[in-house]
Amino acid sequence: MEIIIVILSSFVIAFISPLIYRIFKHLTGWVLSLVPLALFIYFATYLPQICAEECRTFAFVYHWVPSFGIDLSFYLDGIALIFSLIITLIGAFVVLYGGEYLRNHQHINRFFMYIFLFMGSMIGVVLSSNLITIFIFWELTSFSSYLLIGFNNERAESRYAALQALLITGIGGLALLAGFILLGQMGGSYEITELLTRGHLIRAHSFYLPALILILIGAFTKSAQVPFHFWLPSAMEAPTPVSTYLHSATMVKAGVYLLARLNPMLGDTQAWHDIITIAGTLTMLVGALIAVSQTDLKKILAYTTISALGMLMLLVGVGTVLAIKAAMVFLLVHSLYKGGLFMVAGAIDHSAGTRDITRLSGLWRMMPLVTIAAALAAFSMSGFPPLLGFVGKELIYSAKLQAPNASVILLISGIIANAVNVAAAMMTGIRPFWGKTHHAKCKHIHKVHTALWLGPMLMALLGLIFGLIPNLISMPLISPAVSSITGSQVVFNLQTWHGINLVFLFSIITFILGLMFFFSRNRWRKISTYLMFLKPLYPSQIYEKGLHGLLSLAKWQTKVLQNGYQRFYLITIVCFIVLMGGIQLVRLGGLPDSISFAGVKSFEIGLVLLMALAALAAILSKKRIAAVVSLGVLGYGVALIFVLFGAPDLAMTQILIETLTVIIFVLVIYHLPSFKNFSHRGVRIRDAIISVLAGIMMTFFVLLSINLQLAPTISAYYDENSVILAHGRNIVNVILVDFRGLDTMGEITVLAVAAIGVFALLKLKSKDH
Amino acid sequence: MIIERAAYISMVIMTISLFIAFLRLVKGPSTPDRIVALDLITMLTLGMILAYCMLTGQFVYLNTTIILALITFLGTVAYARYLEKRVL
Amino acid sequence: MIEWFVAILLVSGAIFMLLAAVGVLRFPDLFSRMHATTKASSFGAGLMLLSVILHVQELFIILEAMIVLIFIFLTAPVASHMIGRAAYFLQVPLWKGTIIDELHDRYNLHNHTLASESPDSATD
Amino acid sequence: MRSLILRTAARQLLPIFIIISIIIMLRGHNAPGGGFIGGLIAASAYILYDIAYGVVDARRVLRMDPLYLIGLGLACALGSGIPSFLIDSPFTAQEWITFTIPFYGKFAVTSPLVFDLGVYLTVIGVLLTIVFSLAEE
Repeated sequence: MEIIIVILSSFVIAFISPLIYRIFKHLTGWVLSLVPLALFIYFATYLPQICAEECRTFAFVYHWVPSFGIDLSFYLDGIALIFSLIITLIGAFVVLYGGEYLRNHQHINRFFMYIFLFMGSMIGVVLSSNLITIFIFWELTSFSSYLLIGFNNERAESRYAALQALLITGIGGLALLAGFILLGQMGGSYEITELLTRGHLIRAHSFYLPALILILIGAFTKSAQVPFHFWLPSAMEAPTPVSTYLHSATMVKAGVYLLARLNPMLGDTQAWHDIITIAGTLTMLVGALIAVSQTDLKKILAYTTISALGMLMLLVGVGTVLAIKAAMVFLLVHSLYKGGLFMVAGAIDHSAGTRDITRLSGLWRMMPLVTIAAALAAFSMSGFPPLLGFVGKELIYSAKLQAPNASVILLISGIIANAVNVAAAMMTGIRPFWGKTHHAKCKHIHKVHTALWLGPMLMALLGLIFGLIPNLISMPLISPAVSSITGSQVVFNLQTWHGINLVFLFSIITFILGLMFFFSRNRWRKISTYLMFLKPLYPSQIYEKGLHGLLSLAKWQTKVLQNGYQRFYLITIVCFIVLMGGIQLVRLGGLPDSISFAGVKSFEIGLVLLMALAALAAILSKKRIAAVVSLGVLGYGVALIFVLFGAPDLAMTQILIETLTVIIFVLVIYHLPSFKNFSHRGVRIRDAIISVLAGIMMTFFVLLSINLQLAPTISAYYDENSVILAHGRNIVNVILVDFRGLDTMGEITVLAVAAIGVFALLKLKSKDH
Repeated sequence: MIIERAAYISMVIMTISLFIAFLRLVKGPSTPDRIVALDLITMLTLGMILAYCMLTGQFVYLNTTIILALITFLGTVAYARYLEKRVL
Repeated sequence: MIEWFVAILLVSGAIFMLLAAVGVLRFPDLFSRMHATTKASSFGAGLMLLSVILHVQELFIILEAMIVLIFIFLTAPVASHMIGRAAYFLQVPLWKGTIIDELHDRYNLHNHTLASESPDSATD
Repeated sequence: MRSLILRTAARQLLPIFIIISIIIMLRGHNAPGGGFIGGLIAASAYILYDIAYGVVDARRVLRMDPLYLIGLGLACALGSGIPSFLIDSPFTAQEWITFTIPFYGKFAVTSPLVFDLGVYLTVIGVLLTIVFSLAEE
């Protein structure tokens, strides 16, 4: 039961945070960060239960839409726990950091609201065990990321970046929904707990491939894999706390989480391994190569995040127990050091005013504590021995060594990516701090507030502690997570030092390569300028062109269809009906053979003939008033037909309406231009053909419908109980008022709106000019 | 029985006169001619409804004739007003 | 016996309608045509209504028929009067054979006001 | 320009039209008629008056702006649904409260009547709004 409270609590806090801000002003950061801390402790209490041998899980179900089998069901197991711990821990630091970082921003209360909205939806994604609920929270994360990226909305770039992120993750979300529905069809239910047992059924199903591709699109767009990666660097427009939280630690990992969660059902097929591994390696390499040539602190971190995500995807793709273990450890490590480095970058930006690493140097005198935190995080990122990063890297290399196929390529690309990691760590974590401080380059540097360095320091320390004693996290955290993904019971322990062996050799190579990358970074920047000619191929350009293309298509289509010509609308409508009706008529074998003229009386034929003549006269008349008069004759003819076929009500209404139309016509005619023939012969012939066709088609329909007995006529129903139920013998009125009262209500409202429309048009127009 | 046949005959007569009146309406040189013809057509419609009542023996249509008698004069007056206004 | 009488009334009503139609068709100018439409048709309708009244027993139906009769005789003249006025203002051509046009000098063509309306003229 | 004959006719016919329209509206449930047709007749009565006397006098005779009529009509129509709220039946299902007046026999105050009245007033309001605003043009 408490899981619902946990999820709802962050949403509730989100909506009252502006109020809390008004009370606590600058201390809100500290106060509000207690909430995620409390959630962290709450989740930590599950650690002992989760890691016990039988790995008990906790579920809560609330039936939301039973007819579709969608219910808000939540399910806490190993992987859900590790993610929620990361989310809540980093959430606490981010809220604390954000409170200080955006201290004098005028919309800071909105910041808290959006952050908690995001945290709630992120926990929702991680905990829910119904596919549709996952999708809902998934879309909520995209939504809150849109709000957060576009936080300082007065800048055009952040609005553009926010929209770009929303569109791409949105499209991914749609694909994901389609994939989930297919998956639901295959597995028979939307509940993950049930789907877990039906893995073989799903894999053999014909829908398997489309569902897989759709879900992968959803995951890849969210985790910024290669073709869809460009929204992440541009999302750096968001304030740094947002980048720390969403775009490095939690949101972008949702894709990895999803694939890990669906691994028991969809995994272990050739398609699964190939696609994910290829995408992962590609992303890893692309992210790494671009990262080297960047100059902006946050851009470097963004691209290295993309490369790290690629690495995670790759490990999930490989799918062996060792690879999953490496992925989990790396997940934790990456969140810690990347979060720390982002916060450091924020601190530098906040105090030194610039993020351009070429101009930053010798900051250690101004902010010693930040320097220590940055150094620790950087060493963890580059995989220096005592830190958890080293453990992670070792595991990754050993996992790649034992990868079933193409392990050599994986290994090489892994080494390159890690080398770039080392270089990036040097560039962001260490270079800006040592060296002489030349004041000319950066304007005055003011002291860094405690909140700004507390977050990165704690995270870096955690990295160090976990590095030194890995068993702290291996038993309670990593093994249950791995067992829930691979579906088999796995218990193992980690140690920092495996001794000198092949894997350690690779670490040294990586380290040396990294240093080379670092010292040759200027040359890399020149090389990247040469690659400019490839620009049109960049996915961001394709996105750009696609968007413009879509907009221009929409503009063109509206111009064509809505060109303001009333006659054009009529023609399109009539032609469409004639076409559709005609095809259907031909298909159903044309006219019914039995057209009997038995019951028709002579004067009825005469009347109908007269009406036809009147209609013709209305068309051919030279003067507008003559046309109106002949229309009048047509109207009275129709009224007469109503009488001849026993409908006095209708006849009365027809007569009244006929006369009132004449009255309104007369009032309006005075302003209408006289009947100059605007259209030349061709147009008139075309119109004639269309109208004749429509006429013929309509007569066919009427003839067909006479002897077509679709359903027992409803008049029988109204007949016998119009008196009993509604105490009225005049069935027409009884229907109008009682049985279908709501329709009449609608009709008179429509009438009222029409009258107000006319009134507005006439009255307001005459006033202003 | 005689009444049904009489009603039938008058219905036929009325249809013929409808055609004749329509002829005037189409031919009518000036607009007032057309309006006069329309007036006659409405009166003929009224006549036909009456004949039909006699034919079927159901006199529920008399309500329709009341409305017809009252309202058509309104149409003619509206036309007349339009013609006068146009002249000014 | 009464049935015969009702039938004759009905058919004669229809015939009068026919006469009205023929009149409208053949009369030379508008104003003579108006005679036909108003007088002949309302008389025809009157005859038919009379036949209905005679044929029917219930009181309500007779009452309704009477109302229709009254309304016809009430509204038809007003309608044709209005049309005649409008037509005269439009200077619809009179039949060449007309002997006297009494309204001629009382209606001044320029400001389209009838002598009877203008305040100064003595109401004769 | 206004013809005296039309003016007197209009003044005399107005009450007759209104009476007929109310009759038709009231007996709508059993015989041909109903709120809609009643509304049309009443509206045409006032239009006749407008043709004869002009818009200003017509509005004066109506004594109420037609827009209010629309509002009133819609309110009545909605109001007729309220009793069915109390008795928890479908929204526009009609409720019948019948009681007997000594000499008249069974007399039923019905919510369809109120609903019909709503339709009646709305139709009058709609038509008169349109015609009057056109006429004032």
